[in-house]
Amino acid sequence: MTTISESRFDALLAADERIEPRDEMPEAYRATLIRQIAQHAHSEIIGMQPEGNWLTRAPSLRRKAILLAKVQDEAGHGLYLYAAAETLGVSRTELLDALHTGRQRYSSIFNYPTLTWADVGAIGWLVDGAAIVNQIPLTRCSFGPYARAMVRICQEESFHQRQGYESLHTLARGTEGQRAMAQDAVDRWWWPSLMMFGPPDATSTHSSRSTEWKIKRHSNDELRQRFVDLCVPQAEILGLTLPDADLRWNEQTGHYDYGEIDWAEFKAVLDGDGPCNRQRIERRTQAHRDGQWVRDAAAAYQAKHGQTPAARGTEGTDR
Amino acid sequence: MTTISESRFDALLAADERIEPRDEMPEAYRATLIRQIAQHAHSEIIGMQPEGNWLTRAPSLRRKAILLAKVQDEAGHGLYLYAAAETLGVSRTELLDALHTGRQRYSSIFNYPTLTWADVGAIGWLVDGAAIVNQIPLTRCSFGPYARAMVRICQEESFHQRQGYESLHTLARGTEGQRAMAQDAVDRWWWPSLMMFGPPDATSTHSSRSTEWKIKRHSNDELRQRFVDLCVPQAEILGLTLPDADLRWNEQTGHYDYGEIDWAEFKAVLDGDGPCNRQRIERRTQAHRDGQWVRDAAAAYQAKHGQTPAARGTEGTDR
Amino acid sequence: MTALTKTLKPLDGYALALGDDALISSHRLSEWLTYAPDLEEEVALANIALDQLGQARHLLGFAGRSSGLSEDELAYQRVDREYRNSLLAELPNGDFAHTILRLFFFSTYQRLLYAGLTASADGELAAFAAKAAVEVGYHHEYAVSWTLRLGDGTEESHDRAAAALAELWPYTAELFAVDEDVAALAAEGLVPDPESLAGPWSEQVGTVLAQATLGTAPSGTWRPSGGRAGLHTEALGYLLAEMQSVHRAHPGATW
Amino acid sequence: MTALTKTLKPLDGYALALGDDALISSHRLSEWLTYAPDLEEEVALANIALDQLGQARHLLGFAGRSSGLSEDELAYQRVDREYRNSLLAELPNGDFAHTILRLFFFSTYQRLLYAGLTASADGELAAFAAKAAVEVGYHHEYAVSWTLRLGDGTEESHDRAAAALAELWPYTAELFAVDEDVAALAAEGLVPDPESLAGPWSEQVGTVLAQATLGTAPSGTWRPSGGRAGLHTEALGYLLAEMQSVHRAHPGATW
Repeated sequence: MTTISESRFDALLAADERIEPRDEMPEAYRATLIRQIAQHAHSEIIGMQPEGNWLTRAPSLRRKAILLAKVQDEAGHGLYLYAAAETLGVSRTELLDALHTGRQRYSSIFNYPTLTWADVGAIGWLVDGAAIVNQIPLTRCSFGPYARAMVRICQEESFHQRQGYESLHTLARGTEGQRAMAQDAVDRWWWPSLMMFGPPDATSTHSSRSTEWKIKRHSNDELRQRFVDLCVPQAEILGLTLPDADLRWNEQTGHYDYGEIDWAEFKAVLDGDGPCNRQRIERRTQAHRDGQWVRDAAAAYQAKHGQTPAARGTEGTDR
Repeated sequence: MTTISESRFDALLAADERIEPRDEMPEAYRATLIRQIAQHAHSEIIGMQPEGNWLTRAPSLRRKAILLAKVQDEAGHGLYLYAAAETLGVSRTELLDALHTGRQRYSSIFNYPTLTWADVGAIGWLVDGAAIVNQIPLTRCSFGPYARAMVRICQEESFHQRQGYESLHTLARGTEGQRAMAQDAVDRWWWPSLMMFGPPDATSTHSSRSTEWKIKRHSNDELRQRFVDLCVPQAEILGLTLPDADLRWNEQTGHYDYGEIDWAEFKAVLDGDGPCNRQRIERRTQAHRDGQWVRDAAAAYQAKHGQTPAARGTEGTDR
Repeated sequence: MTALTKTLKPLDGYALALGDDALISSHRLSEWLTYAPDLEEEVALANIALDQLGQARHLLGFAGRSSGLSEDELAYQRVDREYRNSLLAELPNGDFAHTILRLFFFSTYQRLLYAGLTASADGELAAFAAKAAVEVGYHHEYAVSWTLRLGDGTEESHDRAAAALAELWPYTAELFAVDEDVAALAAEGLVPDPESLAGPWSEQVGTVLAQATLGTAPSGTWRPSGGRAGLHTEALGYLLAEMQSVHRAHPGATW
Repeated sequence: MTALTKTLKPLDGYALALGDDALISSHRLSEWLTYAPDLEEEVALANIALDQLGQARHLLGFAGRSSGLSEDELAYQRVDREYRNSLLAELPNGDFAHTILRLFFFSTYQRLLYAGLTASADGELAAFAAKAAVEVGYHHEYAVSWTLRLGDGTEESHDRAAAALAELWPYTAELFAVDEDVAALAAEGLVPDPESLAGPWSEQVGTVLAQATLGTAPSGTWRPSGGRAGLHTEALGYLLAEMQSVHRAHPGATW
């Protein structure tokens, strides 16, 4: 597998066709995709924690059901994405190990704590909103399994984003306490959401090759601008303020200008010094350790009986 | 130690003098006292659980402080009583082991759950009230260390009883919800409190010899009647109903008649089938197991350095 | 003790008890999220929690309708003495074996119960039960499949499953207890007689336990109950304190 | 976010932060009751929790007086974004070593703080501090004596103490942080300058850690903070949900 028919790979790329797992591909392309898909999968499962933090405290049964379905979807997204990565010749076990030992990352946004119920709405609106802006171009990514996973994920995330927005809207029009909670959540989540698009184009690594390979189709700053332009009018409808004194419409560019992002904070959180980095990984690795005997039991049963006892049974109710 | 100068023991008893640990005493007297003091000590430490259940949820800081001080006092009572038992030649470790393995008992009342905040008040009023009626005669018990421990314990318990009564009084005069909570608590704790005096005289074991030895000075039914007579007028002041349709003043006897006690329930709880028997012992043994490494560390330090590192330091603030 | 539910009609009270079972069960399952032993289990437990929550919403809605009480008033404004769930549902989560054995007992019961309820003289309850029976059928399959794997897996998993069995078994008797109201409803053909479910339940449970090498059901005289009458374990108060905290911190708010 | 405390005067806000430290610290200690490793520790931990609660009541009373807020309004009607305690105080209890190391760090800090506060230009705070300093002196002795025994006890206790040290150390920096309000109060001689406590604290802590064979203080860039500004860990919300549950379930009641 050392000689690669790069001409076919290049031809597929040039024709905007999908690369499939059976196709030969440059090792660097494979490695880049594994890293990106794994990071994306890790983000889904670590991302369950900040929102899951409010599952037992959701203030109405309807909101509780919505949140539970959302957190479940995130676990499901994790499953698709690990499966997509596995088509590239790595196992979920290896990838989880890379997460647990810090060799692979997850999105830095999940290293902020969820301090009030309104954070669930703000995450839905801003964090899912940013994720969608980031991910919609990935539905046209050159690697087939990833692109297809992104189609389903983007659909579900749009749904989550609308639910978050609607929840925040209810809070913003609610009691004084609810309104204050909503504004506070937006104040805390706005800047980290902008950081989700990654470092400014001038300093971004990986991007140029990813662009050639049609994994990445827009620059960080382009996507960030798109997100800001989408959010400003939405914030106006919510009646909430975005915490940026420099945010204003620019007639010339046809975009909203925004203030300077605190890249030092971004770097600190990325490097492990965010408020919850330790907590998130500790929780994840603890769950994994605590679950070892369960996974061992399943394997032992399978070895004895040559099969799992029955269909899992829950697939029929998966929605 | 097989020959005992029983004449001196009998003389002390007859003169209503105190037997002290250095005095010779019949083995059966010693065994009876060990059993009784240990059961009493166990009751203090198991009794911390039902009330401790509300420490983190006390609805005002003043009530929280009162409850915290009370639970601390119970731990303190446990300490005195184990110390009193140790004067008879057993160790606290042996006694705790007897508790943990079910060879010794604690008061059955603590096998009922505390379901609302009002239970804290009801326990103070009724359970401490019953304990005091039971224990005041023990301040004149023939065994010195036990009698002296009971003096201090009865003083503190009177204080707890008044606080419980006052808390219940506040609830009974409070909002509709508070009043309902108070009545419900009294409804649930009344009968178990009557059971605290033990089986009816007709069926009671141990009593006659304990009476000869001046450990026990009144019969179960006598003390129970005294308790009922105390409680009825207090309940009237509270404006709460005692859950007994047969409760009425008897002109002839000069006491309150009361209904039949469910001795089957008493027996079931005593035999281990109360609502919380398993939970109480499991909690206790778990704390003991979890604390093993701490006690080991203290012992290892002591062995290395020949002393504990400093005065415990908290004795100065003990109140 | 705010007595929101004192005046409920018997059928509404019955629906409330079933709804509380589902709500509290959903809560305990949802506590597993981000702690499950594998990603498939995260999805499955969330799914079951969601089904149970859906059933709870339906049943609480049914229970409160004629008294003008909303599902949220019933869920968030009752104290534990007004909750009617069985004690089995509220016990704190132990390890995964504990959760699986509880789900196994509970879903076996719910499957029989809902199957019986499809014959209710109350058309709405019957229709609800038909849908819910399908859902709990999946929960049951899931629980059985894990009961087998844990019981007949490793020595550790066997021991943990056996410990969970011993701990939880006493609480199962309460599921089949009959009070006056329920007896009257059963006589009217509105609800299945709980006692009639006990036999099939024991048989089905026994078969799986045997296959899972977990032996026969434990014996013992301790069969705690009280949940249906609002006499709970000390665990429920903490659960409700957490569940109701945001709702109660904002009186009168809509969400 | 009900903003009970937004308009507090700086000295009241300062007292509130200290009071919140004491209240939350008391809460965590009180969680130990019936779980402590020995009866003596039950008594001691309860005693310290009671002292801390007493300090909290005094400080919350002081903080709310000029705004007409009672200690209970401040304790039970604020949400976590309005709580000003340091993050160190709110971290969930781990094992006994975790509790001892936290108490050791915290009581060393409180002892220095209250000693400094006895010189306050505010006579009432100075008098309070004189009494509180004696109490926390005892807490400090207790914590030191156990830090030594755990650090220099068995291999297991040493490892547990070392793990607690590593986990808790980052949170200690926040205790010495200065914001604008505190700087102004310090300049007026009303409160000690927090930064001035850092040196003595490090020295005292370092001596004990060395004696306890726990080595020197860990290094590392992560020094979380935010508690004084109401930016807490996710743990505080659960603590308050539990603490406030009965109070909030009965609006307007007196106890």
